[in-house]
Amino acid sequence: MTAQLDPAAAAEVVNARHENAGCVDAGVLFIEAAQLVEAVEALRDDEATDLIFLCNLTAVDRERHFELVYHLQSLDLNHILQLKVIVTDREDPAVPSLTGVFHGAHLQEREVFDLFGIRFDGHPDLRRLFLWDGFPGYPLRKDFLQMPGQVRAGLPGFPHEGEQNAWPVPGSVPQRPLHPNDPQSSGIAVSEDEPAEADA
Amino acid sequence: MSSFGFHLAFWLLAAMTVGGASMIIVSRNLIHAVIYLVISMLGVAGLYLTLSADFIAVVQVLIYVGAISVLMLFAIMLTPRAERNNTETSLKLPAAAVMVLILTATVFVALDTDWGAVRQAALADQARLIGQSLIREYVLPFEIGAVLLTAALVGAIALARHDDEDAAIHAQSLQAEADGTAEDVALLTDPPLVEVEADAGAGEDGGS
Amino acid sequence: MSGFDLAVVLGAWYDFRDLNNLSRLITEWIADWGPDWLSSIVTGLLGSLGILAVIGPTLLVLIWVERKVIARFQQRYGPNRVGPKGLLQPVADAIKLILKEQLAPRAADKLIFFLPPVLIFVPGLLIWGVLPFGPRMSVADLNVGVLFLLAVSGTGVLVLFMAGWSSNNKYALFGAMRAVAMSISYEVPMVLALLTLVVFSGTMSVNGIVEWQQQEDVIFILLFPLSAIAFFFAASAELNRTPADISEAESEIVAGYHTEYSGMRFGLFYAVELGNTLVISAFIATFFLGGWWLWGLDQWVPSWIILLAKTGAVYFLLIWTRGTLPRLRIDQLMSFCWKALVPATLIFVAVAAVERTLLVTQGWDTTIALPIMAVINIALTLGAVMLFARLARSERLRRPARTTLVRDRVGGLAAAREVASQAGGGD
Amino acid sequence: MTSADDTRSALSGTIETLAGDGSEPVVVNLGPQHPSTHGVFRLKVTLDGEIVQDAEMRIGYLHRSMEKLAEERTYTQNIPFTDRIDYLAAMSNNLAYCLAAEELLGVEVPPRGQAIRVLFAELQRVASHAMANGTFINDCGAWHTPLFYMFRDRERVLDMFEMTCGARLTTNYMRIGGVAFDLPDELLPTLRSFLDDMPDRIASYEDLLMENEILHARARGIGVISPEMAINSSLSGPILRATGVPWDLRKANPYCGYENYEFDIPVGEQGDCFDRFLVRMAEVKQSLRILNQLIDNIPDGPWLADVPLHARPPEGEAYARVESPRGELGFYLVSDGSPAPYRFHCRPPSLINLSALKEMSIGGTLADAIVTLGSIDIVVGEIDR
Repeated sequence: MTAQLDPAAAAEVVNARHENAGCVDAGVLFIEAAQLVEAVEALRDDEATDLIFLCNLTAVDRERHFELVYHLQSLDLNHILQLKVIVTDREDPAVPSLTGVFHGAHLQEREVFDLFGIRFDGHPDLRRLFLWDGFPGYPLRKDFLQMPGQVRAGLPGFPHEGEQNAWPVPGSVPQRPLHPNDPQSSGIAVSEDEPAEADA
Repeated sequence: MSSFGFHLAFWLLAAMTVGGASMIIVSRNLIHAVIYLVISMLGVAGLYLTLSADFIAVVQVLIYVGAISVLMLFAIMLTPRAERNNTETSLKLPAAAVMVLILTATVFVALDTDWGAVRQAALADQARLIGQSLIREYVLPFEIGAVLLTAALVGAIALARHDDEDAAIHAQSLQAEADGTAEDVALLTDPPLVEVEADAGAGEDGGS
Repeated sequence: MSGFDLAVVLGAWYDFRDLNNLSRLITEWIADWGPDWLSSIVTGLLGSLGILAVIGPTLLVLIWVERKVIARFQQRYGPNRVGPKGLLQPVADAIKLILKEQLAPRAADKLIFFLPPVLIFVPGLLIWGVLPFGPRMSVADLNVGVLFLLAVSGTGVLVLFMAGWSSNNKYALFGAMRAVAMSISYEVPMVLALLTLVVFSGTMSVNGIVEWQQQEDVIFILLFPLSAIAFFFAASAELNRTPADISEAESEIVAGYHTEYSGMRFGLFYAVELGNTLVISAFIATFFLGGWWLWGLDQWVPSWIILLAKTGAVYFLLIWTRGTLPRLRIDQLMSFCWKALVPATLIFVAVAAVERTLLVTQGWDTTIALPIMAVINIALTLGAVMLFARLARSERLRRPARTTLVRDRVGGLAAAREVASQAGGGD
Repeated sequence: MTSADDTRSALSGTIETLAGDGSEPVVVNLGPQHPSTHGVFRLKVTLDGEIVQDAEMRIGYLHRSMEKLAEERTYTQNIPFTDRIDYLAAMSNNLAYCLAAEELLGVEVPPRGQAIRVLFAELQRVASHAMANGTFINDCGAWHTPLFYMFRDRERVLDMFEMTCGARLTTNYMRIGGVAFDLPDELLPTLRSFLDDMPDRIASYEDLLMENEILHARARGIGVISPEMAINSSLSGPILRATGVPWDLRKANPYCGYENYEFDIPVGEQGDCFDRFLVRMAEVKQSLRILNQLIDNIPDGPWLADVPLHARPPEGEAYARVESPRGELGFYLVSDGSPAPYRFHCRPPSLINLSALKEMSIGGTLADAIVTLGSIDIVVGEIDR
């Protein structure tokens, strides 16, 4: 049976590498965002923790802040550790990328970036994973429907409806024509105005 | 052979040959030029047929249409796109001069030949006769030709075996070393595509 | 069979044993009043029409046969809705294909794009011309028939290249390049395999080769099995059948050179592919299985029926390989061609030359010498195949195909090392 | 990890020199409409001749924003979504999700429910591996024959699904606290005849495929990945086991009473495509072993615990995972005390197994890249969700 690694023990390992990098609160290990890479590297390389397998990487929008959740697993010692990173900046949330420690973080970080808009500093190829460049907003945020330019099928409308560009839009809308001979087609472009009109 | 059918075939084939050849000159697209070249060569093969030279006609199709033109297409495809068009070059005048010389020589030879020999009955079983004369009377030129083609084949392999492949294989072995599976990847050094194509053409010529 | 007087029907137009009779009678009739050239043209036309009339319906049946046989391999029913036993399915398919829209990519090279579906028919039909359906039954019994076959089949690749290049599609271009590379490579073992027959029988006429087999009472597959194998594999490579169908490898490059062809244009490619398969089966049957001759049975059964039966057997073999084997990679196919087939067939050309010289110069009795040579050649073939199998199975392939079963150990790298060492010790 | 880093930098250096000498690399889009991408998956490969220089995947064509939709629905209403995540292993997905919800709610599943869950999870593994192996051989170029052979077995499994829950593909069978329906009377006889037939069938597949020289030539030494790299890339399931790492969540973290069944973890030796195929074949046999132990020992009793339809789990979070046919399938649920999950996250093995696709394909030929992709056994529904 996979054991839960004692967060306190893990915190000791982390703090041995860097003072006050991790703390335990209500049975959960929290890591300072700035020391994340070092901390995870320590947890991976320490023989007692041996957390060499990144099971899961995701985020939770707690409305006031973002919580990044990492599940790390040791295969030989068969224990798992959940650790969290708190990001408070909602306008431009950013955490260091784990791609240097775990190659498997590559796609999962792109997914979180795509759906939450959390930037992973140091990620070699941070682009949207599922949605196209220029998709307005980040769907898994709790305030997604208040972001501009959303499709609001079946919903009556929202307080900020009609306001333009109140929210940062990642990337630009691709204006590449589909075919060189066809200047009319403009690729898969999303107009910011159309959905509101379509609803009206 | 009655004269009408013979003349009809001759003029049609001649038109095909000369028309194809002229279109090669006119065409700007090199791929189109090769296609016209094929048409021209098919016309030549047809002319051989009207002269009852089955063997030469078939060999013309086999080598020129089936192999040489394909090799030309390959050469064109492997050339960078920018240098692929049939544009103006500074070699235009020398080329024209050479062509005029060759044409003059051909016409001269044509006028000088005794065409009466052609009116004799066609040789039966030409293939056997050609084979026998190649192996008996002309065995030395035949062998020299074979050696020349073999040398060309070896040279083509040497040219085609570019550093690119070595680099790719090197990358493979690096990956393999990193993964600890070095011996597995050694097999990827099988001959890559380009080399084999060079082989194929030369082999085709050598075989015939 | 002998219930009626054979002499009455012999040579008459309704003598179905020799389909040539009809055309010969018509030609003679024209020669009575018309000019020479007219009768030649009429002969050619009649031959082409006859061949078209035979292979057109045959193709429709063949599509049904192939689909049905493959379905049986795959434990399915195959087409069984349209017509009795699904026999009309190919007709329905053809109607569907004709009705479909003919699309052309906007950036395609228009002329060269439209030509290949038509041009591809030319070599496909020309090859039939030298195929002997019976002792006197070929449209043109050229004395360089073997060369003609190779020359004409070699030009088909040019059409494939035109199709692939003009589509302006990367899949199509890849397919065309692969088709060309394959074709010019596999032509070499094909030529060499046929060269053994030509050297041994001393004729380049296709009918001559059949007559030689008839005269010596032996079929070439017994005398030169390796040439037969090499020719079969080279032919299936030229025909783009699995395991060598890389130029239209569905899982890699979608449909290869005919990716961009839709509707009946695709249908023409498909029909020619099937027709080529049929004609190559017929030539394999002719060269290696005795063609229209079968130890005297051709006295009783029309020769062309014997040929069709043999063709069907070879065709079934082609379907069988297609239904069973995965596809090889292009570099593997190339190295198989140049490293295995070409040397082996080359050696057999030499063997054939030596044996032929012995036969001619020593004046041996062929009824005794040929069986001995057959045994020697079969032994040589087996040796060559086994040598190849030994050499080709590299270290990588010789490792056992097995997994280690782990019962009580779960873990990561340490456990993996432990398992590997135990498995290694257990060998 | 340093070795892999070195490899990558060495590889990128090579690519630069390759591109610098005037040759034109060709970029080919495999997909989103392509016979071998098993759905709408797009792989952009840069080719030098036939050699792959770079492989980049573009996904999202099947993105249905399930994680967002699930936040609006109750825990029970979310079960049908999990069917559609991995539509080739719907039972496993149901199971993983229900385990996570049960962990949140603190529900005990009755023994009969547990046994039925194991039964269907293993049947699902047989069906999914049949599909994976069949399409893998197809990607190697076989003309559908092995695929149809294996589809026969899959059909029989799906028939059993149908007689139990009425659906063949998207089963929606598991519930929080057990399973939706009891086993029908005719299921166990059907299952028994299936189990009787399967050893012969597997033997025939092994005769057809295991010693097939062409298959060896195509899949041996292709798409090789080392155990270190596999673990570092978070690969799981048959791909990880093919590298020799005996990691199976059914053993490592038994759920639903897997500790009571006797089975082995098949591991490969080299971590190439052929080993993945072998591991899947062997896993089918192990699943049949489990089913043979199970079939006579299904306990009586209730199959569903008493869980309210609009259950309100206490605030908290749960991460539950199962060994799905494709690897570690996890569900991370966060509850805020309302009847709908506050956060619903699926750890998709198909997506994460693609992490090393680029590393596995570079340097091989285009055909090898296809075989590698086929051996990873992706389900686009699960990648995109």
